[in-house]
Amino acid sequence: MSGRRIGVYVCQCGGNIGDYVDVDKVVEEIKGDDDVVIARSAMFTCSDATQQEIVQDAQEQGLDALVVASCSPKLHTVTFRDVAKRAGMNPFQYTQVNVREQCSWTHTDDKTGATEKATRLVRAGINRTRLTEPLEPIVVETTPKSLVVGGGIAGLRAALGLAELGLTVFLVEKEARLGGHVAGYGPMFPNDRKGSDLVATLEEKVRANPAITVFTNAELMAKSGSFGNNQATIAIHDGDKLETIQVDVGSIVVATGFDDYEPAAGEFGYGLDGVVTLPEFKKMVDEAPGLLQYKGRPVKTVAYIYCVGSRQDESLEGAHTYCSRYCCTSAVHTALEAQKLAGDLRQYHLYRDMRTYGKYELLWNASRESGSLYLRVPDDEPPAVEKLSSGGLKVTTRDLLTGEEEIAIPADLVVLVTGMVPRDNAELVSVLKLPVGNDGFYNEIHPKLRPVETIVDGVLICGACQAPKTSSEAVAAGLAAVTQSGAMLKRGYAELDPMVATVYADLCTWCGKCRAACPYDAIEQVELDGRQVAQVVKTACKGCGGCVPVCPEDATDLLGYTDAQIKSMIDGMMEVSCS
Amino acid sequence: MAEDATREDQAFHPRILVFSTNNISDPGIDLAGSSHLHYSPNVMVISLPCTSGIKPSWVLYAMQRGFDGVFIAADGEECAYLPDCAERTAGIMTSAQALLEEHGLEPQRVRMAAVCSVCAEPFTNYMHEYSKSLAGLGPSRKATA
Amino acid sequence: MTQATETRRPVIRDAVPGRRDVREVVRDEQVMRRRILEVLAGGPMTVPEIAAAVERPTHEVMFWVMGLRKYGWVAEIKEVDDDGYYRYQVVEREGS
Amino acid sequence: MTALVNPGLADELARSDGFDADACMNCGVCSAICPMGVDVEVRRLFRYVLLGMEDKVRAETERVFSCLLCRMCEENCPAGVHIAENVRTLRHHIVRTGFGLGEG
Amino acid sequence: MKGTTKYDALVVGSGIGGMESALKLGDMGYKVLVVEKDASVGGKMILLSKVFPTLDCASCISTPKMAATIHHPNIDVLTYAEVDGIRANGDGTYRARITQRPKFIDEAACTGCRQCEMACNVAVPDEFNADLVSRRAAYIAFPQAVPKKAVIDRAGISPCTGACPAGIKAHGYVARVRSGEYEQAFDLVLEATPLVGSLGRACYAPCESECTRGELEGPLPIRRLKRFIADAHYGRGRDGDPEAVAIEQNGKKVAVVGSGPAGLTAALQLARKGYGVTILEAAEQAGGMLRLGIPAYRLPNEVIDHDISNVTALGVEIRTGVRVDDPAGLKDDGFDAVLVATGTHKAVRLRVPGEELDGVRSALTFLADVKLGKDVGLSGKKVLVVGGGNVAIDAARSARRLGAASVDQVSLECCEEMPAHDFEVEEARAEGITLHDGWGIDHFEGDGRLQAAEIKVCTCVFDPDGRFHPEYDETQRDIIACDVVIVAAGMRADTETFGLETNGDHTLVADPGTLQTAVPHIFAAGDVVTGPTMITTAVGQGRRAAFMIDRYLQGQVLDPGLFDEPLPVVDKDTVLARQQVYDRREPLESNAVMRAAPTDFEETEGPMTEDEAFLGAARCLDCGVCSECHACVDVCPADAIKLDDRPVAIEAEVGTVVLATGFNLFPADAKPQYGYGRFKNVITGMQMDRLLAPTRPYNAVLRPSDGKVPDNIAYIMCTGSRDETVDNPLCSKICCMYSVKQNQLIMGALPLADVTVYYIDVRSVGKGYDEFYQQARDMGCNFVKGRVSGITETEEGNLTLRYEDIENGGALAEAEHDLVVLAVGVQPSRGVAELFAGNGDALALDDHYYVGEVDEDLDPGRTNLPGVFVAGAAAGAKDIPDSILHAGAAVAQAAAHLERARVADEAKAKVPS
Repeated sequence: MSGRRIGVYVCQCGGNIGDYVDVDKVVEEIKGDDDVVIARSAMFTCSDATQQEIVQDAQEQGLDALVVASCSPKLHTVTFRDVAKRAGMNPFQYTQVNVREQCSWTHTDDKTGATEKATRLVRAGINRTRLTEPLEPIVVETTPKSLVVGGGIAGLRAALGLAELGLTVFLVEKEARLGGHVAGYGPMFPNDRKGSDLVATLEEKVRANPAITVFTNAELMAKSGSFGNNQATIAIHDGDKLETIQVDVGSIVVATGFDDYEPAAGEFGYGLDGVVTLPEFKKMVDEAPGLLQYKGRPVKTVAYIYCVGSRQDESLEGAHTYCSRYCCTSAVHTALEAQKLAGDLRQYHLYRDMRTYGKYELLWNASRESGSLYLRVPDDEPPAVEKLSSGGLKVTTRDLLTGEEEIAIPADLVVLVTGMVPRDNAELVSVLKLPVGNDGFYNEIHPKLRPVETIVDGVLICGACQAPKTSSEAVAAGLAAVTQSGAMLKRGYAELDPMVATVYADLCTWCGKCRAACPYDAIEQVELDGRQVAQVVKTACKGCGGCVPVCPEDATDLLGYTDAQIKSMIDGMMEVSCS
Repeated sequence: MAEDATREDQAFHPRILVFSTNNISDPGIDLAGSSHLHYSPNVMVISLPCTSGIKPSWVLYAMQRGFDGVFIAADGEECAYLPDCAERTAGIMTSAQALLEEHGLEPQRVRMAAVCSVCAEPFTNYMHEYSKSLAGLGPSRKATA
Repeated sequence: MTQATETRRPVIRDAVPGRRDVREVVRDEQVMRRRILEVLAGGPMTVPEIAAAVERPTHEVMFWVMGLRKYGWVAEIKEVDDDGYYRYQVVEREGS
Repeated sequence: MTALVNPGLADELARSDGFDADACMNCGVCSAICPMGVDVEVRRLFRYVLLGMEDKVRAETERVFSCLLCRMCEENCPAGVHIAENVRTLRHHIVRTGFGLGEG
Repeated sequence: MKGTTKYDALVVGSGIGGMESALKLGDMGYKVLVVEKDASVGGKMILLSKVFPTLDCASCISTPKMAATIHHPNIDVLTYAEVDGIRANGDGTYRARITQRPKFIDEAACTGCRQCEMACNVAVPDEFNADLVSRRAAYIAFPQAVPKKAVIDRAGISPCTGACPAGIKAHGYVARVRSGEYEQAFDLVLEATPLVGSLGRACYAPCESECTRGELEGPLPIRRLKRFIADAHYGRGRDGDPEAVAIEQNGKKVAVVGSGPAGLTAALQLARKGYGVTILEAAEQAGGMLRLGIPAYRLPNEVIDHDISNVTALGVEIRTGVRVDDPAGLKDDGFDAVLVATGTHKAVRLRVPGEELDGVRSALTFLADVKLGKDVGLSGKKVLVVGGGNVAIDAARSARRLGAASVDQVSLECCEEMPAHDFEVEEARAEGITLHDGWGIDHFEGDGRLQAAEIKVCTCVFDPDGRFHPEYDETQRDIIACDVVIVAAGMRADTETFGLETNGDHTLVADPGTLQTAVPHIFAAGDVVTGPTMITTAVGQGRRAAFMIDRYLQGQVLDPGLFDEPLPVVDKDTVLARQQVYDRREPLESNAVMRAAPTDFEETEGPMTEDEAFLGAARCLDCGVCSECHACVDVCPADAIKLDDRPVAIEAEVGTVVLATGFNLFPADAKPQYGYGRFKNVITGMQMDRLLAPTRPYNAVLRPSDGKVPDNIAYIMCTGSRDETVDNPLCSKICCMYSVKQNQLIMGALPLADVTVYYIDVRSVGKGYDEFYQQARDMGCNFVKGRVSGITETEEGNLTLRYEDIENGGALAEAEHDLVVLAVGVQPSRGVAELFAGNGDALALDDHYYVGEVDEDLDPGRTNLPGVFVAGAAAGAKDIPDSILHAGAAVAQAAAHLERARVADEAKAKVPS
């Protein structure tokens, strides 16, 4: 006898349980169990009437714990936690036993078996409940401040978005100026707005917003803390001087962007005069003085080679096997821009799959109609680029759209449509312990459930540091990171599930295994009475229990699922002697 | 009728403890119920947040208390907690098997498979197959007794 | 006058053989249930076999058998036959 | 045999007869839908024009004239290319320039 | 939820974008209202098999989000609800009008056990399984639905049911018959009235006149189906309801005066409620007009006996031969309430000379005498029947059967205008009755005994106001020799002695809604109130009276609105428009046997065979969807079925609006060259996703044509995308990837199957997507560049595809496959802009009718209306990760909008006025 006062209610669910489980018999069996003060059956436990009955029973009998055996916990855990609360109990001292989906409905062919099983399950539930402790949601005060790492278009928009939510923002940019790649762009697809204008608009707003502090020539040096409360150390370079400051922030938004792929010398003729990359070409077009020129010579014919640095054969060393997503559309758009310039331009595009997805298809359509001709190159036979003795270039390829024909294109300029590659951010990765995928980009926890969150609490990723993205997609991702920050910090506090791990310090001998097992940094080493022991950072713990089996001393437990509780449930399932 | 019951009682129906996960595999097992699929009433389920939190000692304890087999209904790739959940659970399996062998029990008495939130039929099939294979092994307590 | 009456009922058309509207086929499930269960009482059958027995098109029988399957009247036998067809058998329906 | 692209042919046809197959996305529906079967592959034909492969166009003269101008291809063209007009254009061009004449 | 409620945010739609938006706003502490049109949250994603490129189970990803949405303390979710309109308040806030559609289920009581669904008798295509299988009118959307509660799909009252004055659920019993549930069908009619057999024969079936199938080949034989179920029930010797005898008595007593349709119906209803009911009948036998007025060849006495036994089985006592002259006085006999339902048994006189002659008699007494087996001595006599109504026809045909030498009938109205039903006139003629239509009686001749009638031509029956006022052409006359004249000139109520207020036509004055007379405890129903009508009208009156008497005796308010408040009747054109094509199904022909000179009172109409009943019922179009057959009511263990549920109008004041209305899939039949809808083995990508999903409808990937496991599957990409011929030049972005995903899953499920993808460009853009595509190639999936131009079907149901094999030299090719999947693209969802109709500024859409984003570059998700944002695929094709990120963008700005409003409010509050 533990002195607990448990109320047990077994539901008939009309006939859904009652037809296949002898509910009265179950109640009869467990009635005399230790600590069971009340055991009853109910036609519909979830009905308002029975809920009130439970509340009344609890008050009259002084119940302090509740077991309801009815349907799946997915349906009514919230309902009965609420009942428990109304009845003056701790909602975490309630156990839902599933005797419908996992008993009556699966054993409609065996009433004896179902009844016996139901008894076992209810007893397991009672045993578990006996060992429950009153828990309260972990309330964490959060710091209503965010740090944005990276001042490109995604970072700028994120900073502004965070400030608009009422959060204080620190923006850290490694370079001397803000704006990243986009700041250097002229008209961009699909709306032909200049990248430089977009960045200027954002920068102006960011600079004007009193809630945002911008640090250029700055880097994030160190980070510590847990849910909603992090300490970040920022180093600011001022010429040769180095200043470090500390800021408390609730979240860190990483928006460090990408690098352009740099072709190797000789790759599709790279290095030859007249062979340029897409970003170089775009700059030429953006800055062309009315007529497209290369080194002073007018350009009449341009040949584009797509998928340079993307979709590479996986057998190559360090291959970029991924598709860079933005480059087809960017090349198509740049070709359209080039076509707008004076002069009669001929443009030939050597592509593999034309990936102008979604609404960008319209750009591809427009480009075809404006003098661009597209040739499909075989995946396994890359086009050859050679320098002609006349000074021009010649690109040779087989065009799959024209049968087996090999076609030669004399070109004034060859544009290598280069993709995006991950930035070398080794330092930041080590500071933030950011997970990096096979492709070298940062990895989110889950692309669908939590697309901007990382395994590191409060550290969010957005934009092209996560995967190749267009500018507006990067901005959307930046705002999604704002939203996630807001979801954590906006209220100034957060309520976390109290079913977290716990360490019995007296048993702990600090071997560090639990800390190694936790990807969330939720276990720290502390000194207690002169001994080194592990301690759970409740606010960082996600309650998975992954640290429990690794402890050689059995010193860790997951609340609500403790070693003793699980064993008691096994006992409960087995102690029945059904007559 | 009475004769049938006696014969039934004499036949060995293995008791199986299933560890499921609150978000993924337990809903799959629920769906088996909603679809009124049948498996043995000797199958009982304990649901946890994540199968990476199962202690190998629980597997042994279950055997000692009279279960004949333990089935881990893991999340596989869908686990929202731990990206390496599948490997961790596999590791727990291996430790549990070793522990069982130490105690003279067959390692086949613990098994694991990915069961997702709509895997009603696969789960039922696992239970049928596992019951059959455990029946072949006989009761677990013969070894510890 | 007559024409006006004619145009008031444009939805009425004779069916094109084999092209009954899905709603119409599905509605017949309630009627065909009895026939199909009768036929299956003789043992499990594939959809084409049931169709031959009840003298209705296979694709319509497909709807009915799958409806009966969904609502617990029939179930497939696990193995596919050599021609790639499952056989369906009557199951005892709970609550009936 | 490598063919050198020559935009001149398409330019000339466009200028003189209004040939326009730029919108073609090379999906092949026109070829596949043609009731004449394998005889007319307009997509490829147009492509020869666009790439400036005059000899290839010449070799297809018979096909150009076997087209029924039934517009099945045009109606089904997802890019809205005026295929029949273009074929007519090609015929006109061939006749005018004497392409293929006297060779058969 | 009623009245106007305040929320920070309204999220329209609960797909992945809507849920993400709501959850994040909720987490920020804002109060959110989510409105979802379907019965479950989850949108399209929950219906998918797995999701690319990780092959996560779509359900495992969606269900936790769905549960989180519905349980979130800051989020209220309305499922099965529609936003009707959103009006700008002018200050950046909005007012939304929402209709909560009735679910016809008490959500709090429903346990999601699906018993209603298993019992439901109406099958409709299951939209959640892409129409590959049926669902029921009562259903839970899908196994993982959140909330997991049933809804009942009701488009309205079916026209047949709506037409029944008796309130019998005509559609309901037809549906029961269709399922072979004859006893339950009988019970359903018995719910309304005991006269199941009588109505099955003698009802004039207004239901059939309203039957939507009547717009096609002809109505269902609804009346005869009722006869069928009565025959089946009585034939089984199961008179009465044995269980009902155990009804708990409430100690109160009611007298019912008259045992006709109204009286019997009321008695049954009252007895069920526990009243001690006594019927007082003036005639020798019970049944009223059924017994006394309707000849046995239309309604045999045994049938009436059976019907009456339904009433007596409940303990109702019928005292015959008891004429009540003073209903009010029955109070002294211990009756707490009295229902007067005495009908119209008094004949109206003709008022012509010679009417007093021996041989002139009234049709009412004539028919009663015949029915009660008295000798009326017509053998060899020349009979003349006067009147053009049904009673006249009944009298004439009865006379014919009694051996009259000749039967003539005179009717003022000409044939087409006669009040008798056309079929009755026809049957009378077939039996050899000579009809003189358009004639009136001038006088009868005879010397003490009748010898002849002189008739004259009637030129007009009614005056311009529609009042009975015959005019004659006195010059055109004729003489009909006759021995007997039977006058059927009408009937009226016999109420003189009752001491109750009457109308000019002797009918009783009673409140039409409550049927209460001026004497509170006396109610009146049936023909005695309405004048002569149909049986069903009287039955309806009887039900109403019983309902009101019960309320009266319970001391409750008599509110006419509480009785039978039905949904609106569904519009027939709407019903017919549900189908493109109707299979011709000829109605069942009448089996009434017409003999030239019948000599007995055998029923003219024969019973229906079971097969006829099945085929007859199978023609039902399920107009209202739910048939109100009450099968769900019968089985629901939680008593959760609530058929009187009605729409609820809700208004919400919201600070911001997030539109997450998602997308539509391209309707594949809009590309007729691919044969979708005609070729059974051409399916859409969504259908394949369902076939592959763990909750799949066939439990395997099978061909819909015959259930074969396919072994050579083709995918046709860009169906409805990148295609000017269907006015959609856009790429749909998701189809390549969902196809590649399906390719991988098929190769897993059917290792022996070949999979070929006909594509133009494979657009695997996204993290891990191209690798995923390469993996499918490596697994053996065959990719062919070339858009398929058309498909033909072979005899075996295989499909021949024509395409140009572009990358292999450009040869034209044909390939045969046994299953073709159309990778259908996406379209904008409809009606989003209409939500804002009536505002000064309309919601701007883009050129392709997606919700427009005014600054996609810097503010993705912001629309032209301040405070209105768009999340996910409502703004254009998006895959799941993009939708989630886009929703995040919308939410960031929606929250900023709310924040600005809050700051402005605070500033305003600080300014001293």
